[in-house]
Amino acid sequence: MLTRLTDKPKKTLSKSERTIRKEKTVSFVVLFIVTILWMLPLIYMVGTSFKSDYDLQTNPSGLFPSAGQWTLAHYKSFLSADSDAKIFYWLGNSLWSTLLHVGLTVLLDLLTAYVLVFLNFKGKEKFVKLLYLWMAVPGVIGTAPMFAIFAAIRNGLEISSDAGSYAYIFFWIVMPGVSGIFNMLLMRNFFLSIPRDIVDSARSDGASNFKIFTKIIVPLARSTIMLIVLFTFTGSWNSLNWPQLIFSGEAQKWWTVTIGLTKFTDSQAAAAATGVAMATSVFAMLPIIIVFLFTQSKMIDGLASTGIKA
Amino acid sequence: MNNLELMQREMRKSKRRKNAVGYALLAPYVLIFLFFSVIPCLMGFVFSFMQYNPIDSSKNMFVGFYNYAHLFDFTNSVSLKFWKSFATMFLFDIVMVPTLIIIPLTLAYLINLHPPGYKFYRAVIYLPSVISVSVMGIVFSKLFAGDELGFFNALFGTNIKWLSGKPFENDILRWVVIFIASVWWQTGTNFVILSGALRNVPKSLYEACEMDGGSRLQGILHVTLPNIKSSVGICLFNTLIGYLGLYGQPYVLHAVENSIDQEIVSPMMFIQYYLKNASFVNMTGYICAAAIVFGLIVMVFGTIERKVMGERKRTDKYSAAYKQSKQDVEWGLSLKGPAQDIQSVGGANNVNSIN
Amino acid sequence: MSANSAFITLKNVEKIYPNGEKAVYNFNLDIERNEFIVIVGPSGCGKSTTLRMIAGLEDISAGEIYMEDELLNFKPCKDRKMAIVFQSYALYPQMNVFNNIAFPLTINKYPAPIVNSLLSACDEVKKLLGETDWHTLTAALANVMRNKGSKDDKEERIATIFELSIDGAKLLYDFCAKSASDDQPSEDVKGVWLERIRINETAELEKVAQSGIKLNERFCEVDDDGYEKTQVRKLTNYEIKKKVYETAEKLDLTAYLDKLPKELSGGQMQRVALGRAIIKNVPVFLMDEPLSNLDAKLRLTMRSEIVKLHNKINATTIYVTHDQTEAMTMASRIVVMSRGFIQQIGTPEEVYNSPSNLFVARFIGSPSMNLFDMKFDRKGMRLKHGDVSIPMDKKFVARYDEFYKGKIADFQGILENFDAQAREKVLKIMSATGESLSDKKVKKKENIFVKIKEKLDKKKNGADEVPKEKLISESKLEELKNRLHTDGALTVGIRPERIRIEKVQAGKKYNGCFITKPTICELLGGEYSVHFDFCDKDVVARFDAKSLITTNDDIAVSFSLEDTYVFDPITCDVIKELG
Amino acid sequence: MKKIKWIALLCVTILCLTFVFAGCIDPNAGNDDDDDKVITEKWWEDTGELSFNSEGKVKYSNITIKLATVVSGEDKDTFKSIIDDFNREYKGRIAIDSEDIGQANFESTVAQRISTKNKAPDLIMSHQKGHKYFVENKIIQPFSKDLMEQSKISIDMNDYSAGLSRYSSLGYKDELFSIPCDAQSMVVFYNKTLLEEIGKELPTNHQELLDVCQAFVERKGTSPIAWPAANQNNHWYNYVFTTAIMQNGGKLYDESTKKADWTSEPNKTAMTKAIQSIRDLVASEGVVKYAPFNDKTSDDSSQLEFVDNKALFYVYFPWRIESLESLYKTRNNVQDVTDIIGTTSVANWFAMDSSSADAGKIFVDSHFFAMSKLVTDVSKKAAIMEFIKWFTQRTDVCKKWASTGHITACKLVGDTDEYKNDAYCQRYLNNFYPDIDNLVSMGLTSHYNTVLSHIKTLGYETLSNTAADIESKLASIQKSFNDEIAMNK
Repeated sequence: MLTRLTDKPKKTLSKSERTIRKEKTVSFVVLFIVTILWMLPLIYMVGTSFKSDYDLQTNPSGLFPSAGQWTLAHYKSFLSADSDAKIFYWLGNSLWSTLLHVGLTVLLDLLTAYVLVFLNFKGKEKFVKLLYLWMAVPGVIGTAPMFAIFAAIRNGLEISSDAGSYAYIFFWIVMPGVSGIFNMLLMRNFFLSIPRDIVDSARSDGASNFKIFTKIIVPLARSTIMLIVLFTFTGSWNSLNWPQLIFSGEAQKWWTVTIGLTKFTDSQAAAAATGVAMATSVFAMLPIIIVFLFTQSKMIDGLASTGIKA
Repeated sequence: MNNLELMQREMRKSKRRKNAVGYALLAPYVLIFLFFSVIPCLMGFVFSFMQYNPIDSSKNMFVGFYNYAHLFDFTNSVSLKFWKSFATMFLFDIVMVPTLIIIPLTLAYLINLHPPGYKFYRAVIYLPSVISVSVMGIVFSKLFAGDELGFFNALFGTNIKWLSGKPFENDILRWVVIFIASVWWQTGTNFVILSGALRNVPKSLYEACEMDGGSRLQGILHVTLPNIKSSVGICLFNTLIGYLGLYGQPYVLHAVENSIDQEIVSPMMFIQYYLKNASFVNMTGYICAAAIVFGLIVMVFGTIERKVMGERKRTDKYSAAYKQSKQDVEWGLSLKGPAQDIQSVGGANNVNSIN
Repeated sequence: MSANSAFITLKNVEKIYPNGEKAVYNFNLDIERNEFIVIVGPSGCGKSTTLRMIAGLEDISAGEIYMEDELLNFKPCKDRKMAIVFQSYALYPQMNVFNNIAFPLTINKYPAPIVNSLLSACDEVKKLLGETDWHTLTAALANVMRNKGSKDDKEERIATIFELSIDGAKLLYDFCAKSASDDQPSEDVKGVWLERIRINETAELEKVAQSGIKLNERFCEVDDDGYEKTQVRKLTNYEIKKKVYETAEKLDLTAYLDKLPKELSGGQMQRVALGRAIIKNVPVFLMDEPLSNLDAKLRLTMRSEIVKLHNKINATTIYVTHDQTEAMTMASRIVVMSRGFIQQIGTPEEVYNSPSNLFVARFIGSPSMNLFDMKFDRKGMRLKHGDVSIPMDKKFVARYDEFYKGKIADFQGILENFDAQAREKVLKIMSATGESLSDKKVKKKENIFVKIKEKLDKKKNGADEVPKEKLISESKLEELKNRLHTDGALTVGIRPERIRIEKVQAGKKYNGCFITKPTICELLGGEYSVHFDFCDKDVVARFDAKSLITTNDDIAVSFSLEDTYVFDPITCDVIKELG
Repeated sequence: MKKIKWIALLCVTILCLTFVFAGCIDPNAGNDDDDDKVITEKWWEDTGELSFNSEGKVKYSNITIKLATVVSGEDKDTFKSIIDDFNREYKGRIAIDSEDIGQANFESTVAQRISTKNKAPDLIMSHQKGHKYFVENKIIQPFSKDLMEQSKISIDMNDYSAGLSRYSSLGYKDELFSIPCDAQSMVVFYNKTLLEEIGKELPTNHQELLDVCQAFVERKGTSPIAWPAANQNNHWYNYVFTTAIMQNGGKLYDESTKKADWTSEPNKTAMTKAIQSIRDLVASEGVVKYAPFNDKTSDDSSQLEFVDNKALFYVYFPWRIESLESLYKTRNNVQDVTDIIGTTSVANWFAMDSSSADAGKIFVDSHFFAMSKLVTDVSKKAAIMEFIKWFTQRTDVCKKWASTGHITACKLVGDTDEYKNDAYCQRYLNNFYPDIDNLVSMGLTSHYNTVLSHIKTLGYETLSNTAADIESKLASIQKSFNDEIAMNK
């Protein structure tokens, strides 16, 4: 227990402290510049979304609209009911499909990894070997036939109601990504690193598989879950080519945000729609940014807490 | 039936029950895995040997290696488009994938020095990876717009046609824009993982290395890098597979000025262009063949990456070499004969004589 | 630079952490060569900090550290020619045992004489051909050449068999390879080899003569006045291999050279850490609680191993531990520390038999010394507690008065000009007494009025509130003053093995003994450790296990005055030592 | 041994699954290119039977027909009002539920919907270019002869313009698959006052057009022709460039092989002449300031050129007329524009030798009706034919539809005086399309996508830099065209 002095001795920096101080200033400067660069596009986007059309032509290089040119015209234009940018539907579709996708993936990975590590049954090793082999096979090979199966089953089911085909389409958007092998093996490697005696002692106390799973394993796997959430979220939110195939004939209000916004980047997009494009993208980005602000510190610390082993 | 058989049957039944539980819990994953990745891939393989028309099934027929022959016949301009799209993608990936490991690693190293306000920097650097690819497309196509309405053109008064240029000829500027946009967009994910890994390296290892005489650089080389190798492996695998299937960025940041329909600059775009367009419905077999070939190439890269980053089998046999040298010393002594026993034990090259 | 004869000297070294806490207070220590210094103390007493300051891992806030009259303060730790063994071993997880041990050698450059390799090789081979019988030589060479293995392996094997340097082995290998055509080289081939050696030598000598480099008899370049020139170079693989094998032999790790740290047991990992320290061949070893992670049995063996190793490579070791038995068994000198202050420096016997204060007495020895309070009856010249009384002699009374007069003088000195040094003196005393600043209630005649007045004064003139240490030293001074004339309580200590116990037989009369019943009897195998209540404190004594003893036997306790110590409870310093 | 058994099992399941999805394999190696094929077995069917009312006409009881139309531009409202008229007229008997699908992926959406029976339309009204694709993939069914006799609703192709009705058989011998309903292409608006100012007459051939443009440039200094932006959308290539090719006697692709033969002789000179004709206009910078390719033009900016009296001619779609006139009135605050804005067609503009028969040709895209194969109920089929007859052969309906620039394809209506001297037709339609028999469409190829995208590439390569060697461009693009066709057979 160190005794505290009332008056602080004169601060003499030793050599190593001086080097640490120097490193801190260098990293501060570099990171400051990087942060400014990283913020620039976002500020530009938000700024331009408020510029009036006139201001868009005359002061393109200003991050923010010049005085008096602030207008909500662009926001009003796409928020009005009849405008063809159905932003609310897109947001809704994207949000719930991504959350479902992430939830299912995490749940499935946890369950399968738990089974592959803590339960033993015939053929387990063979299955794991097959997974490792199959991991190298990229999904692109299956796109065309999957599209054919999608069309054929839809033909077979002859879904009449809108809701039915909506559910069918989103079943086919979410499901293919759920069985990602990479995430599952990541989780399995983490489970292998958990000392077996924790589980054995719990089992000896009479805990059922389910209780072991929920009470012991899941809390431990927090950092790997965070990692899988990180990968699956960006993956499913930004998926472009598979949904494009499936949505080719569907009504616009069923699209996801990523597909919807490509309307503004297509070659046919009118050049003058900068304001509306910016406003829609700001609006589309808003909910995610809010969710991000709350979770990011927890997410990043969670990731770092127990480290990851591939 | 004495209790031995009873006990065996009991054991068999319990084993069967255990297996049942295992299979039951594994069933959902296996079903989804089979139905959504194994069967489509194998069907893709089969279709590549057929001329397949999803809409009018009466047209399907087996054509053997016809599709592959077409694919590998370089005079055919459609296949030529496929192979040219490989060239640009490889060129871009060779530059992109290493950058997306080095930049996040340096930023992670700097963040771990905890300069004042590092929490804010960390959040901002990670922020873009949450944004969707089309938003990134809209912003960067306006930032780098060709006419003087583009932000950078207006700012610097230049009139550089950033996003124009015909593919494969003079669109180097466009790839520069895609490079900048991708770095801005994807550093966040790897950055977060690598900074976590850096923080987990035990501090006592650095001190041990310093005590052993290692300089700061050797510290990084022998302590930091080996310890974060597994995390770097994860990031590298993900980035590599992501960028081999390059589709999002070039699609969103396509050449606006003189857009030509057939803007195919990566294999994924080639496959997507012909799949999406119903009028090419008879080419499905050919497209499956192209997808198979592209898949194989990606697999080759994937396995190479796993081999390079995976655990290398340890081959050096020091204890065996030690035993060998022990025997040699005895042998040498026996050769010299008993006379010089004492003298040779001392030995000319004694350990301490060197310093 | 003061010429001090000791190998390592620490001159009032202090350590202040960036948040202002002072961890080590003027640490002075002179360490001779080949000493085994053990710094021992409870956790958080600054012992590890001191070690890390010597190692260079922590910055020295004040004071100097010299090694062979060379100031170490600003030297980076890699130039301090010291090796450290961490509590957590700090082995590199990705390297196998061989590389872990060889790591210091691979990354450092070592001074070595500049040897003219060709000439020395020729000379060695010539000597070898001369000494050994030709046939056995060629048989052995043929044998080595036959088995598979890379060129380097074969050269290394030749070097180990015939004890040549690697260059000599290379030359011999070339000769064998050239004349490999006839597997059993005949007699005249020896002549051919000698002839070839001669040609090489003459050619080399001419070159040396032209270049004007002077060589001594061992073919090392020599400067004008005959001293061998040295160059700093990396060790060759062969040299590293030899050294690592040697070290592994000492620690018998030879069977685990290919294993990764995670595949080793605690003891093996500990030995690898030791190996990595030894291989650097540095004069000073620093060990930071290396044994605390091992199980009890292994700890015993490793303790003797380390001491044997220390003596074999006659190094100087500074060893930090919180386990006083390790200190007693291993140390040539022990430094006992508490809260950053050195309590006592001395050989194990000194520290055990004549502890400088209550803290050292209580800390050293297991089971620890029995301590109980007794009132000092000046008139009756005896220590009294209830019905027990210990007669004291006149010498003790004189010693008592002289002790307290000295203490009073000290405290008056402190209180005169209450500066930083004085405050640290008070802290030092408190580190021995175990009191802490925060919960010390200063006993002052204060009633409600005094308190209010005090508060008023403080608010009025805003005088800086009086430092607590000053208040404490004032109160202690008063206690010491009235100790002179009134009889206060003293703390009496006695080592358990110095207490004699006998079982009470019916007939026998025990005068001068204290009859009581033991509360617990612990059998330690060869002897009992008997606990009983004495002056309402629990006292432990030894009892030979030959005869049985249980808690309902009566025992007669007696001990002689020479075996007792007397401590002053206020400053916890020792008043009377043994004898 | 167990492992091999396991793998074999897996392969067998995969093979049979692919067969199930691939349907039965009958290698009908028949080459679908010759144009008078005969339908061997029908892929549609008829159910139910007709019931007749007192006058012997078919009696319909509230049949709803799902119509998928490509009309989604500025002419969407007029089309909606026509459908409402029909629903009002046939209340309780037939109801049309129309849905418009964007032009970009109309064909793939409809094909996918009908093949997967999900929200499949009964009646399709789309551009002629996609219909051959529909019949190739067995998406549509013909209007059978015996159904016409039974229902006494006869639609005879002779009543329709020769140029368009020749496509109705879609290559199947005397079958009626798709019925032409109208035609539209790029038309020309010109500024009468400006024309008088430079003292010139309306150009009737290529040379006159060049002289008018030259004179205009000398007098005014601004670009005489305002084109739509070629880098924004494909309209310029799909209509103006193709018309130039047609007018010079070129053929986009060979009728029988469906491949492009731009390098063999008769077609090669035609293609070169077509490219040359446009280069005359575009190359000499002065004549046409806003070449369609530079990145500044957009549909709006070229319209502004004309409205601000900077351009003499404005080439755009006919349904732009109302907004063009109202914009002109506001910009030049003029009440009546009838004697300011004149209309003419691109006929004879690009033909190098104006004497040839093809000089007057105009490449059009015309709307055709076709019936989905899923329709089985005979009375519903009859109702569909009733609607088609009503839409294409009722003069008042055709007049209303003509007001958005779609000239009727039916001669019965076209020749009547009522249609001819209707105010709108009088002023515009007859000038836009002087002779409906001269209207040429995409024709019978299911690879319309390949044709259009390669014509666009050809246009861009040869016209964006006017120094490019035409012959080598023709050869290279033709090769890519034919390779893609070969792949897609």
